[in-house]
Amino acid sequence: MDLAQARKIVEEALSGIEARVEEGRGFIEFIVSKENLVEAASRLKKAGFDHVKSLTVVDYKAEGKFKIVYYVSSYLNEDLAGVIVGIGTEVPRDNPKMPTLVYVWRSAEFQEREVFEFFGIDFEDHPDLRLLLLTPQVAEKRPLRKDFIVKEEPIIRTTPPTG
Amino acid sequence: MPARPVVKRLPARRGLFAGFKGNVDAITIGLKYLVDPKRITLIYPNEYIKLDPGYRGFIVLEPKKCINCSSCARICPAAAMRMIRRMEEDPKTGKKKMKLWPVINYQRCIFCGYCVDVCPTEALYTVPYHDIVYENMAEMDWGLETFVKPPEYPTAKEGIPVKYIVDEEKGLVKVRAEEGEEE
Amino acid sequence: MAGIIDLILSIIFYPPIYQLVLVGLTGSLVVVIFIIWFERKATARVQRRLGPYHIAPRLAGLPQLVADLIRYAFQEVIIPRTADRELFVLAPIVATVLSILPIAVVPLTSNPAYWPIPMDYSILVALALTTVSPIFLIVAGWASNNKFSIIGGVREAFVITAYEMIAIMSILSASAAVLTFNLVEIVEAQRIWYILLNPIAFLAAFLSVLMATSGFPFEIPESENEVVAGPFTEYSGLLYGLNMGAAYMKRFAFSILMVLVFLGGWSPYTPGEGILSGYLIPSLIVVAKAAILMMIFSLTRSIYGRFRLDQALEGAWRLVFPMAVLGFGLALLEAYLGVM
Amino acid sequence: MEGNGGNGGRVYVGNLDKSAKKAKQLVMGKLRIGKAVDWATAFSLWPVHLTTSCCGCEFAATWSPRFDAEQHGALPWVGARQTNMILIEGTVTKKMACAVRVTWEQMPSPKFAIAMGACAIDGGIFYNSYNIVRPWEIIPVDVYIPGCPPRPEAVARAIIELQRKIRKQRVVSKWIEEGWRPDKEYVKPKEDPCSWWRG
Amino acid sequence: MSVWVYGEQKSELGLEGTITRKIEEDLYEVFIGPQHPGSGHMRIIIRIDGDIIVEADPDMGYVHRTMEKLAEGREWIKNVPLFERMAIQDACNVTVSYIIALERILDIEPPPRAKYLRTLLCEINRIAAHLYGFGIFGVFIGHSTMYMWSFADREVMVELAERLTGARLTHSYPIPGGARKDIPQDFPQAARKAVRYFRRRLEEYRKIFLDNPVTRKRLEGVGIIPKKIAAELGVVGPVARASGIKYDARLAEPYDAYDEVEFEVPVFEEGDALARAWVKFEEIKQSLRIIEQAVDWLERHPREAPIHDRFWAKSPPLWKKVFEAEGRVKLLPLMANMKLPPGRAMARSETARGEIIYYVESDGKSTPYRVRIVSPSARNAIVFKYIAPGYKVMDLPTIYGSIDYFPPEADR
Repeated sequence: MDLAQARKIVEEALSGIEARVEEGRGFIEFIVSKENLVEAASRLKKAGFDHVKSLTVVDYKAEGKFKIVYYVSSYLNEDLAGVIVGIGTEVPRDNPKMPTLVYVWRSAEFQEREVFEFFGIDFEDHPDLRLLLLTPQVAEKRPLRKDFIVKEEPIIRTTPPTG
Repeated sequence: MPARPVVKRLPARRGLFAGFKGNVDAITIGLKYLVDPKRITLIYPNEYIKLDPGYRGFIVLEPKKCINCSSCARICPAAAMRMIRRMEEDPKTGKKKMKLWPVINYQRCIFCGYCVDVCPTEALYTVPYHDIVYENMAEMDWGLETFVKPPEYPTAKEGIPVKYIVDEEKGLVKVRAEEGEEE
Repeated sequence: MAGIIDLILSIIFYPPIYQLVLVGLTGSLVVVIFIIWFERKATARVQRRLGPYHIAPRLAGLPQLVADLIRYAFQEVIIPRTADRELFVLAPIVATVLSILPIAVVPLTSNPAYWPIPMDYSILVALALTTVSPIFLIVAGWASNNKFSIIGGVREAFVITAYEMIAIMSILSASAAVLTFNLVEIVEAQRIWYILLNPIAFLAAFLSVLMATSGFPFEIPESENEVVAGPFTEYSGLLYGLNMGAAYMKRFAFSILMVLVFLGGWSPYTPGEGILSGYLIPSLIVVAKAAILMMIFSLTRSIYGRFRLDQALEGAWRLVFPMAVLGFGLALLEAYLGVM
Repeated sequence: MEGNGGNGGRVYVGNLDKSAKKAKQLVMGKLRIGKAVDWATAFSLWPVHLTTSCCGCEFAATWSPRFDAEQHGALPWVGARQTNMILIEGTVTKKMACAVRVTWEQMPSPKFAIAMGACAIDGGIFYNSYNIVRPWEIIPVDVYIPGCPPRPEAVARAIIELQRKIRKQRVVSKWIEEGWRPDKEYVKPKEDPCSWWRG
Repeated sequence: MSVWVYGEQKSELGLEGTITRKIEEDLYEVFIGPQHPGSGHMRIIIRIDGDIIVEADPDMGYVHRTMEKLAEGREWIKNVPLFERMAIQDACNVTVSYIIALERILDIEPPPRAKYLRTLLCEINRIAAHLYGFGIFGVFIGHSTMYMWSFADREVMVELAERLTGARLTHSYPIPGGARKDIPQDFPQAARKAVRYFRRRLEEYRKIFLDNPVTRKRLEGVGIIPKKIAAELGVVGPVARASGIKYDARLAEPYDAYDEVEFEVPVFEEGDALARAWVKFEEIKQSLRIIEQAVDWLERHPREAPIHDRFWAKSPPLWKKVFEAEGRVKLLPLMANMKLPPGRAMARSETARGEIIYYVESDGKSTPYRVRIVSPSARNAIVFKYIAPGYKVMDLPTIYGSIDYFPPEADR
C-alpha cells in the first residue's frame, strides 16, 4: 500500500468535500476548510483510519496563518497501517478557533490540549481543555509561535573563564 | 516479508498446584543465588575501571596543532566550547595579533565528542576517564592554561585498574587491567 | 558497699525486670541490628551485589546499622504543625514498648525460680499481649494528619483482621496437643519438636507472622509505591528509627514465642540450678534460635514482590486460615492419640 | 512555665531551649560525640526518591549491582522526612523547581545536595530554554558532577567526596553546635518557584 | 463538575457513546506527586472511593525541556544530541528517525554497512531499554530483585554499546548519511557471548518474575485494554501489541536494515499488565536474533567508511587515516552549518516503548523551520485517564510500570 493507492482511497472517501492535496516525503495531506473538517474526519474514520498519530501545527508567520494537520493511520486494517494520511485546515493567526476532533478520534485529546497551550488555538467544546505541560505564566507567552524568540549564545566569548 | 507478526497466548495457570510449584521455583532460584551470588560489583575506590582509549571522557587541546578555525565552537550543541580573544605577538614579525583560542566550560559540556570529530587537524583528543567532581562551580569553567593539559585523576592514585569482559556464564567478569588474567 | 552490689544484682536478676530489660530491650536491640544487617547483606547477595561494605571492610559492613541509628538519633525531629502533637510523639514510643511486652511474660527456663509470672496461663497472656501494639500504628497514621499515612493506617487495620486470628490459632494448636496452657509444660513435652509433629500449624504461624510484621509478600501498610512510608510518612529522626525498630521487635517477640512452641525452646540443654546454668544459658539458646528464625523471615524480601491488599486478605482467609484450622485439628488428633 | 498545649490543652514544660542548650554543651563538649556523629552521617547518606530528569537512568545504574553505591552506605529511601541527601539528576524545569524546593524544605536538617549532570549545573544542552531553572538558584548544592549523564563511578566519587568533606570539615558537629550549617549560606530563590501552583 | 468516566462496564461500540456520570464531590483526592516512588517525574491526581480509583488525571510537564522550540534555533546536526535526551536508554531508536527524515529531505541513502551498524546499535538499545523497563516495573510492584537483576544484565548491553560507540548511554551515533564509528575488532565475539548469556538468563527471569505467583497475581487482569479501545486511544508499542494490534513501525515501514534481517513481532491478546510484560520479554528474544544476524553480516563484509560519499569523497587524507587507525568517522567542518534544501518529511521508528514520529520542515536555511515530535509515552499517557479508573489504588503503579511510561520522553 503506497501513497498513490492511499490517495485514491482518501479521495473517493472525501468525494463531496473540496480538498487541496499536498505531498511530502513519507506522507500525503488534504487541506479542507474549517467548516467541513469534522465531516471529512468522520468519513476518514469510516474509511478505516482509526487513530491520530501526530497533530502538527506549523506557524506560517509570513502568510499570517496556522496550518493544523491531523496525521492519521490505521491499526485494525493492516494494509492501511503502512501509510500516513494528513487531514487538516488553516486558521488565521489573530483569533485561532477551530472545531475539536476529540469525538471522532479520542487519541487526539491530549495533543489538542498541548497545541492549545503552545499556540493558543482554541478548540470549541473540547471536553477538558486545560494546560497539559506548561505553567500558566509560560503558557501566556504561547512559546511555539514564531514571534516568541529564544536567543542563542554567540561563538566568541566575552566573559573571561574563571577556572 | 522478513518481519512477520506472531500471535501468542499467555502460559495458562496449571491447576491448583501452579502456585505451589511457582513458589518452589522462585525460592530455589533465590537460594541458588544466595549460595553463589556471581557478583559483578566494582569495589569503587579500591578498584576503578580502566576504560579503553576510544571512550569519550574529558577533552584536551594541543595548542601547537590548533589552527584557530573555531569549527569546534560552531558545532558544539551545548555552546560549551567557545572562542576567547587572546592578543599575541607573532615571534617572527613581532606584530601584536589577535588570535581566537577554543576554551571549554564543563558546566555545560555534554561529552558528545563532536568537537573532537570535527577538528580538521586532530588538535583535540579525549582522555579515557570521566569521574572527576567539583565542589565549587568556578573550577569547571576552564581557561586556556588548564585546557591544554589533561585533568589530574584522583581515582588512579587510590585504586588498582580493572577491566570488564563480557562472559557467557556470568555476564560481566572483572579482570585486572594490566595483566588481563582472571581477577 | 557489698550490700548495694547484691541489691543491684538482685534487682537485675529479678525475673520480670531481667527479662523485660535485658532480653527484651538490649537483646532485641542487638538481634534487630544484626537482623537488619543480615537482611541487607543477604538481599544484596541474592541480587549479585555487595551491600554495605566500606564502613568496615573487614567486618563486611556490620557497623552500618550502628551508623544509621546514630544518624537517626542526631537528626532533626520534625513535628508538622498540622499533626496532633501529643499523639504524634507518643504513638511510636508506645508501639515500640508494647511490641516487646510479650517477651516479659514468656518463660526462658524450666527452673521455677526464674519464672517472671506464674506460668499456668502463660501462652494465653503472651498471645494477648501480641495483639496490642498494632493499634498504635493506626494511631501514628491518624495523628500525622497526612493522606498517605491515613491510608497506611487503614491498611494496617485491614491486615490485622487477616493475620491475628490465624497467628493465635496456629500457636494455640501446641497447647491443644499438650492439653495445657503452661508454656513450660509445652516445652518439656516436646521430646520431638512440635514443628515435626505439626508442620501445617508452623507454616500457618510463619505466614501470619510475616503478615503481622509486614514481611515481604505482605508488605502492605508501608508499601512504598502507593503510600510513601505508610503510617510513618511524617516521622523523621529518632521517632522514625523507633517505628522501624518496632516492626522488627514485634517480629523478635513473635519468633521467641514460635521458638518456645514449635522449636522446643531450650530443648537440648536441661537448665540446672543457679543463675548461670539455670537462666543465662537457656535464654541465650532461645534468643539464638529466634535469631535464626528471623534470618529465615528476612529471606523473603529478595524473592517476592508485594501482594495487593485485597489479594493478601483473600489469600489469608482462603488459604492460610484453613491451614491453621487443619493444624488445630491435627493437634487435637495427636492429643487424642497421646502422641505428645 | 506553662507552654501552649496546641489546641486548648495545657502542657506544663520546663524552659525547654535552656535545658536543651545545656545538654548540647555536655554532649558535644565532654563526650566527643561530634566525631562519631560525623562518621555516622557520612556513612549513611540516604538519597531521597526524587528523579528530576533523564539522568535518573544513571542514578538507577549507580545503585545497580555493577556499581552498587550501597557499599558506601547510601540507600535510596522513599520519603523526604527520613533522608538526608537530595541528588538532583539533570534538568530542573519550572514545574519541577517547586517539587525540588518543597522536598528540600521537608527534609530534616543536616541535609546535603549533589547536582548531577551538566543540566543541573548550568543547563547543559538546554541552556537557553525558557522552561529551565538552575538548581543552585533554589537550593544550596554541595558537590557538582560534570557529564551528561555522568558515569556511575562519577556519582560514587561524588558520594565519597561528600563523605570526606563531612568528616574533614566536621559539618554535622558544627550543625549541632550552631544550629545551622555555617559552610553553606542560606539560598533564597529570587522568585517563588511554587508561584504557578498557588496562583 | 462532570467528568468523562468509563471503566469496566462501558458499551461495546467503543467511545462514541461515552458514559458521563456526575461525580459526587466528597471523594478522597490523593496526589501521587513528582516526589513519590509510585510515579516517576510526574503527578497523577487520583480521586478514590475507598480503595477504588474513580478518576485519574495525569499532571504532566515536569520534565518539559522545550525540545521543539530549541530545535528551531539549532543547526541540523546539533539536534541529534538534543533529541537523544528524550529517552537516553534507547538513544539510537529515538534519533534514527530524525536522521531518516533528514536523509529523505537530502534525498540520500546511507551505505548498507551504515544501515547494519545503526540496526545493531538500535537493537542493543532496545534490549537495554526493555531491561530498564523491567527494572522500574520491579520497583513499582516491590520486587527489588527484579530491579537489581535487570539492571545488572542491562550493564552487559551498555558495555557492548560503550565498546561500539565510546559512550555509555548518549552515543549520538547516527549522523545524516551514516554512523559515526565502525565496530572494533573483538566486538563480534563479545556480542555472540552476550547473546548466549542472555538466552540462558531469560529463563531465570521467567521463574522469579513472570511465573512468581505473587507477581503473577499482581499483574493478571490489571489494566485490561481491549483491542477496539486500544485502537481508539491510539496507544503504541508493547501496550498495543499486548492488546492484539499487529502493528510495529519496523513492520509497517521498514527502515535501515530491518527489511533484510529475519525477526518476529510478538502479539498477545489478553491486553493486561502480564501480557505487556510478556510482549517485552519476547521482544528481547527477537532483538537477540537481530543482533546475531547483524554481527554476522558486518563480519562478512569488508570494513569501509559507514557514511555517504557526499560527506566522505571530498574529505582530506587525515579523515581516512583516523578511520583506519580508530574506526572513527570524522565530520566535515561544513556539517556544522549545513543547509538543507526546502522540503517536508515525516519518518517513524520503533523505540522500546513504541513508535516515535518526526515531522521535519526545512525552508532552506541551516536551522529547521519546524520539528514536530510525538513520542510513544506521550501517546500512552491517555491510558491513565481512561484505563486506570475502576481499578484499585495499588494497581496504579502496576499500570504505570506495565505501559513503561517515561516522563522525559512524554513531556519532550
